[in-house]
Amino acid sequence: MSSITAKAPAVETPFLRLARDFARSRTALAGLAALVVIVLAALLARWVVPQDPYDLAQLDILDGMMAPGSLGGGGWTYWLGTDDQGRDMLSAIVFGLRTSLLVGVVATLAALAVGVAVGLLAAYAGDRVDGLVMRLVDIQLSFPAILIALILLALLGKGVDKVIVALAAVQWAYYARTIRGSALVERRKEYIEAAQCLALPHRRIMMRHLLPNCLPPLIVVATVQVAHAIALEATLSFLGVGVPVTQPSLGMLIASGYQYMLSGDYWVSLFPGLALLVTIVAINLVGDRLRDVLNPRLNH
Amino acid sequence: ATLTVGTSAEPSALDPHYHNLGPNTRARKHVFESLVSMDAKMRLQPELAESWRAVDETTWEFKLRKGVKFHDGTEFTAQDFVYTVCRIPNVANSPSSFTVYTKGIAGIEAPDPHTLLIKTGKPYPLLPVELSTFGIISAKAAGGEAVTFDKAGCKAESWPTTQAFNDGSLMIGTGPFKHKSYTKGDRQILERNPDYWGPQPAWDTVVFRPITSDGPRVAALLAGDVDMIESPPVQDIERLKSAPNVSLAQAQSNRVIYLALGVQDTPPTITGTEGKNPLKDPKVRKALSLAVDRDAIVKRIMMGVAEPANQYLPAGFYGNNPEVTVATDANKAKQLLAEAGYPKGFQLTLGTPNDRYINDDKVAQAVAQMFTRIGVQTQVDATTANVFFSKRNKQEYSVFLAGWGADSGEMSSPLKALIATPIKEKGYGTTNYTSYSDPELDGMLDTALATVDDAKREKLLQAAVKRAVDADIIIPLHYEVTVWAMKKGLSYEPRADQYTLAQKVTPAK
Amino acid sequence: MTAAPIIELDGLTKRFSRKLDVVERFARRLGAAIDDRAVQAVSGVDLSIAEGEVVGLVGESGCGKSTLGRMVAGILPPSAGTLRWRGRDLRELSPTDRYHANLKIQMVFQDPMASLNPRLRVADIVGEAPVVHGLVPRRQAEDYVAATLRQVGLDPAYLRRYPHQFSGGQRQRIGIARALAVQPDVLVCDESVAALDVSIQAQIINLFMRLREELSLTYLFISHDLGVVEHISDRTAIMYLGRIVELAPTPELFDKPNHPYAKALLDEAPRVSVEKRRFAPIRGEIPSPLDPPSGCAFHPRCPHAMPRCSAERPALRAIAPRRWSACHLNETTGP
Amino acid sequence: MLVFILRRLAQSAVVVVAMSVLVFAGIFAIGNPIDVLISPEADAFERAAAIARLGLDKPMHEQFLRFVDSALGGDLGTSFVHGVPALGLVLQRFPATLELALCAMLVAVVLGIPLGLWAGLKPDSLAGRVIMTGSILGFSLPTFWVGMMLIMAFAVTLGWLPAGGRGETASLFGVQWSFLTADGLAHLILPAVNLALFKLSLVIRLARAGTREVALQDYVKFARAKGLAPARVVGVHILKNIMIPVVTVLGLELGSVIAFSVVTESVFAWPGMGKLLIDSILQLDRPVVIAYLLVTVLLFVVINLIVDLVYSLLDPRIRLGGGRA
Amino acid sequence: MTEPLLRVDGLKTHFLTRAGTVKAVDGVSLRLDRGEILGLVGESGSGKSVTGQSILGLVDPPGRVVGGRVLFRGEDLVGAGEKRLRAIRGRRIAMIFQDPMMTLNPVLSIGTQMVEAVQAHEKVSRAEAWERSRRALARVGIASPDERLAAYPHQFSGGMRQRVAIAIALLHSPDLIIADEPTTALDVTIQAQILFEVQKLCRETGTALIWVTHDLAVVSALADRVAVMYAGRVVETGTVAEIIGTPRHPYTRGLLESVPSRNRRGVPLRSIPGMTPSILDLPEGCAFRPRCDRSTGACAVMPELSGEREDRAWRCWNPVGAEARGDAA
Ligand SMILES: Nc1ncnc2c1ncn2[C@@H]1O[C@H](COP(=O)(O)OP(=O)(O)OP(=O)(O)O)[C@@H](O)[C@H]1O
Ligand SMILES: Nc1ncnc2c1ncn2[C@@H]1O[C@H](COP(=O)(O)OP(=O)(O)OP(=O)(O)O)[C@@H](O)[C@H]1O
Ligand SMILES: [Mg+2]
Ligand SMILES: [Mg+2]
Repeated sequence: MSSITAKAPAVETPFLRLARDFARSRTALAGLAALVVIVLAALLARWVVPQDPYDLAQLDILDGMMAPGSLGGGGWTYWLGTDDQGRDMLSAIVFGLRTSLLVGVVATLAALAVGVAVGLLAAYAGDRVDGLVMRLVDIQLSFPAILIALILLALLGKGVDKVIVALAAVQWAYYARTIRGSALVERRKEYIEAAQCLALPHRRIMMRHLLPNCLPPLIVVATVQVAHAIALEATLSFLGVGVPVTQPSLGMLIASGYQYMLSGDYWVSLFPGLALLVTIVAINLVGDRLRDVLNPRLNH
Repeated sequence: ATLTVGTSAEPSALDPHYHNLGPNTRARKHVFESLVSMDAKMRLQPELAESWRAVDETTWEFKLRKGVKFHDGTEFTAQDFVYTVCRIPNVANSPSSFTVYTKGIAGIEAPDPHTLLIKTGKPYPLLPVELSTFGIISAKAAGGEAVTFDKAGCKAESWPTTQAFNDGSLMIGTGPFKHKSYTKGDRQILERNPDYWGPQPAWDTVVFRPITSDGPRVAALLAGDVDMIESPPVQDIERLKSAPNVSLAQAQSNRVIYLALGVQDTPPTITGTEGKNPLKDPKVRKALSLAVDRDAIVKRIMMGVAEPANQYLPAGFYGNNPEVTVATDANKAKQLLAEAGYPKGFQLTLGTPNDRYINDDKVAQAVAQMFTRIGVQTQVDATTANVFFSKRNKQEYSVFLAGWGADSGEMSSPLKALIATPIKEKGYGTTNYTSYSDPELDGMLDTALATVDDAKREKLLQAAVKRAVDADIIIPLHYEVTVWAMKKGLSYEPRADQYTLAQKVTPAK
Repeated sequence: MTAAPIIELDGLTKRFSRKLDVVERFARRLGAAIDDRAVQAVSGVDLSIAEGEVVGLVGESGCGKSTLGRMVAGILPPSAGTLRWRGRDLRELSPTDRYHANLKIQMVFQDPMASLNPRLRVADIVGEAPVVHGLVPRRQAEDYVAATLRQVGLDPAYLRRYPHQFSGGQRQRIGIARALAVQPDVLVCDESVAALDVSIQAQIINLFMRLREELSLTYLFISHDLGVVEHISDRTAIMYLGRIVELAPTPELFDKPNHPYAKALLDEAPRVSVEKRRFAPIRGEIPSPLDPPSGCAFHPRCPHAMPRCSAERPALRAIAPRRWSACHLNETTGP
Repeated sequence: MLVFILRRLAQSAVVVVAMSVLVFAGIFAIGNPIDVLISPEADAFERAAAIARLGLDKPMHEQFLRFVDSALGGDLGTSFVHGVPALGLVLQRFPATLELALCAMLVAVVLGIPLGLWAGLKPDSLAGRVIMTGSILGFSLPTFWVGMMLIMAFAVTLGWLPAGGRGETASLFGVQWSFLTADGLAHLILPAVNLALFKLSLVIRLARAGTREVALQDYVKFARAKGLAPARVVGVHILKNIMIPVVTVLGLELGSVIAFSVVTESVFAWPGMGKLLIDSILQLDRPVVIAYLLVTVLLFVVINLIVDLVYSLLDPRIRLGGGRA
Repeated sequence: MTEPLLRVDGLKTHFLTRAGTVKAVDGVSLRLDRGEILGLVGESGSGKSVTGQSILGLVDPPGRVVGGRVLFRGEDLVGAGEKRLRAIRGRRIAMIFQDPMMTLNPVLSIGTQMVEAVQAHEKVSRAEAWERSRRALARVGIASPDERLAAYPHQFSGGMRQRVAIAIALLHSPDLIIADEPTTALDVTIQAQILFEVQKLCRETGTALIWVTHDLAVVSALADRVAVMYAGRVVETGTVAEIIGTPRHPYTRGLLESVPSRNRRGVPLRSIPGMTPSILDLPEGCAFRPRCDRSTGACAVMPELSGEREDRAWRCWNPVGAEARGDAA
């Protein structure tokens, strides 16, 4: 009985298993592929598009409002047309994507970091700390994000950094609550008791045992929240608070192109809109699939 | 017949004295009239006063129209004017009252119910113009038959509240329309005043609907929800022109869009100059003015619906100086910069509102492009008007873009407000946030504003505007053009003061 | 008994209560029926365990077995009472000593899946604590873990695997290896075989017995399965609603239970036998610890209940050498 | 329940206090409302007079104390811009927003639950996949962009529906409502759909997730083992269980619908509270912003109480549980 | 021999999962006479529950009955339409599940859940259905049934809930009750109460019972006959006395020997080595082969179920006691 014979299945890390499960959905794979392309394009923006739309010296209003496919003064073709400032829409979209993604990702990460720290602490410390923190979270959550963001941004002024701060400020509570929820569940599991019984330091239990087991659902939430943050930034830019006009995000591009919708110069708003749409859908597809893959209840 | 108008902004209140603001005045002009009014070209016209003249340097005599009835049937008399002037400083919570226009009045006498003798403290040529800004309310309806004018403040038991106008109870004027109903944020409904003294308007009912977003406003017209709209966005004008059942009316407005260059000792938004303010150097200012291609802006950003400006009021307005010109020459600009010791330029942040003037932030971006091209790397700080005006008023911009509409329709208005040295007592420099001061120019204004003779005054103003433009402190960009779009079959004489007046809208002959 | 017992519990009590927050206190002022809802999970348990002994703890769901086990293992602090480790009150020990004492008592859990961190490899699950506590240098951790795994009958080749790649029985072995890795003297086994199939259960029970021999371990063996307890333990304690109602050497207890509850429990447990039998259940339900009956907690269900039983709680008394029981009947019939 | 109400009230009080401080400080920091409000022709005297009239010359803490003082007396101040009591201004706009939000919710629930049930019962069917993909789309589209597209499509290109505004209203309980007239209803459709889209996706997802989970429960199998018809199993046993999370989330979301109506109202020129808020923020009309916040917070409290009542109707475990933590 | 009440013939239920086809039930045959109690025992995952659910066509996708017959009073339920099955479920064959916390819908009152069960099969008024429910509750020993009917499941203890489930099963006096480990989650004393009620009811009503469990002790005390399952197949069947007294399959014997109370105190238990195989990759031939101490080359071929009688059979090439016939193991 001391030797237990069983065919040893190939060592399979949870990550590999996840990847395999993930790949089973073709839509999700398509989403992932789109996302990779988008992220790469955004990262390599300077090299993939002809113009730096944030550099005013490269713009010429005489090239403004050209229809897609027009030949511009710079000698290259504006495949997606130009806006009123003579920005090549393709370049503007890629750079706008970069700004939007940056805002979405950084804001989400910041909110995640704060939320995780607070939520984990609340769950692990319990009692008073928990009560206090959670009341705070409740209060924050009982107020719609867009209003708080609106007021905060009106306060903070314009700028990518400020948008990030505002979005992080409205999102952290959400993570705090989510992670507290799962941490409370996990904390009751026996492996945490086992760790306590082994007299492991609290910090270690929190970081090495509790956190990794609470994180997966949060990662799903976070991916979806990135999409949300991007949409929210777009909305805020649309409402006139948000990023600076000379460094337009996708939302800003849509908003400034909005006025050309009716006049038939559709490209100024439509293409950024489609780019935003594809980005958000891709993120959501990936997030959705992750949710399914990570949900143990539906897994077997 | 009913006329439905989609307006671009809503009055903040129906009280004619509550808020000195375009939409409020537009709403007021349908129900309440003033002694004097302006026509579409902003020339003075008799309204409740049939005629007026300056008796001496400081006394004006107004002959009032006889037989004019308020909507409640009482007759209009001099007392109504007295009461109105008395009430104006006594509007509770008014964020911006009309006292600017009444405080020149030192005394009022009414030798008979249809004659007014108005005294001013000093010579005051603009008095008739200023009397055109506010509407006259019924003293009787407000219980003010006994109120008498007192420079230090009139006495009355109580003054009508703004609420009383909003709920319609005091909406009793002499105008061509009677107020019928008002739902804030949604619509104001007016009815023809059958007893109106002047020509009867063509409409039995007029509905004003605020549709503040540009797109929906145009869409509402195209969809036939409204018959007429104010200020369709410039980019839609081509489309509207080609629409089969829409006609347009457009006129140059009294509003100039300008760049203001600050000459503070330490420039708030200029870097790369070791703390010095390059704008103190007239050459640099000239260079910036030369850098701006006004035609390009008008053509590309304003879609041709604007006119390049070379001074602060377009030709045809009182005080416009045909000899003043501005030029565009990027090479010259670069050369001037080099001469001034900035061959590599410097960095500059240009402040602009993004929701105040037509395409304001886009114009600013275009200007930034042009500045950048001569070597002055320019960032644009576009914010909502609330933030922008607060920052600007604290002089937090070295260069900003703004606009000025001369309500009086004459050149003294922009000169006095934008470039004259701020002097509280004279009301000079109220909007001068550049720290610029030119005592000689102030002197020229002083003289002009004390000259009651119109022809003489115009000459003086023309000289002053030349001096002002040449200083390149307030660089004119373009004059906005006001556009109305309406169903085919309607016609409207476009107005320089931008008001949409239903009584002037007529079904085409 | 000769040497000082390795563990001694003296009036050990655990109460779970939730403090009311401001709002709730205010609401109570307003007359809302809100109580603090204290659960007395374990009340005044006295028990001593000798070195090398296996004490079984039996009782029905919710009677406080796990809570008691957790207090012994140092996971839960007691609300009252003392816990002595080799004769010394744990609270009086210096922090380092206390921490060493805590390490010496380890626990093996019920759910083989939930008790293993799903995101750690076996090597880390078993090796983490010894390395953190400096029992083995990090570099030798792998060998140490391999040796421990071998001890519990697992192939060290599994070192790099994750818990989900094991069967239930193997997972339980990993759990045991984790406990053994810090070289404990006492194992608290809380339903450690309850989740396993009969055939696997037997393997694990054998493993426990072998380890006891090899490592001279002491066990507090918690189970609701009477057969298992009977098989493995030297002495057995029967708990009902937070209290020990009977404590005796296992053979004697199973032969001739004294407390009526112990009797009912032993009678009603089905045994594998060839005959069909008729069940004749004790009436009533297990009361809630939120709202325990007065006096003897068993009196509402006891066939021998007397008026006294509902008024006065019987104390746990010696009724024979090494036998204790908490029942008023013992007094009327004499010791 | 009492505890719950008290806790909500306490929380809301904190929200109101915190938000008013924030708004006070915020608007103080953004700028002086007078800079926006005053006529450009006004001179320095008139400026000073206006500032004094609005009480803006006092230091911030003093303004705040004055506000608190009168707020406790029920007066939230007078709008800087409109010169009328701020609360009245907000309340007057309230029905329009409420109408819009409720319509949107209705659309979301009426369409979302059946679709979600379907997708949950047949997760692998084509319809199920289409519904889910559709819901991701609905989830992803930014509200304002959808609004624009709706206007483009249905108002401008097709000309079926009006582009904006509230249309004709009729009075009920002394309040003007759009849904009572055909014209009003036509005006209501596009904004309501616009606002509903996101919630619709949310409801679909909630309902689907709930259904998938509930369908696996033993009690569903037990219900089938009793010989119940599928209609009863789905319509009673599953539906009632999934309604619990749906109702909870929808309750919370009604708040966000009202908040998001800010966007929809801007796009569709819908004269509701949201538009008023945006305008007021833009004009630094502090009393109105605060009154808006107060009204919304109160509204949230009421909604939450209602949700809780519904909740306890749906879930007996809550009903008798006394105070809920 | 008369036609039995239920006859399961070569039943196969497979789950088509991502990882492959799970042959959860792979050729199970059972028979059950009226009034008889059959214990179905086996380790976790051996297919007991799936067998029970397959009889009533209650297997959820991705599971599907892929072969065999379920003859209930001569009618094959495998081919029967959903409508026909619905008429049988709850009325002729009732089912009770393992977890009493989960079998009752938490948001519906007990009364609702009982009344709907009555009305699903009979057109009776609500009042009458209510009355029937009251009587059913009384029969399983629940006092003040009116109050109880208005209550919700969370207001009941586990044992009470299980009794409610039994009462629901009794509503239509079914011919057969399939009870899937109904006492596993309960405490000893509560389990005894349930077993007591069930025994009494079967005696009184003559309802046949399939009692699914992994607890040999319960089966031995309750059942008439036992079927032992291993990896989706019945490996041995017989009367309780035969199974407990003279097990023929090595697995059955191993199970019995692993039970602690049948061993001497403190002596190592005789245990079955190895672990329960994954149903996804079973060895060729006899699934028990790798753990069996009696396996021979012959075991590479799946043995048939054979024995003395139809209801005393085993699936083994080298049955226990084959060397010395008649000798009890
Ligand atoms: N953290 C806790 N908070 C509140 N009550 C608790 C807590 N832990 C346990 N209890 C309560 O204490 C009582 C005893 O619980 P315990 O887990 O010790 O019982 P047990 O005998 O181990 O039961 P089981 O056999 O079900 O494992 C139970 O009523 C339980 O509800
Ligand atoms: N929905 C499903 N999908 C895939 N496999 C399943 C499903 N349901 C059951 N199985 C598999 O079928 C096999 C038999 O399961 P079943 O539930 O019948 O076992 P059991 O004997 O009742 O076990 P237990 O004693 O744990 O209840 C198991 O291997 C299980 O993994
Ligand atoms: Mg326990
Ligand atoms: Mg089962």
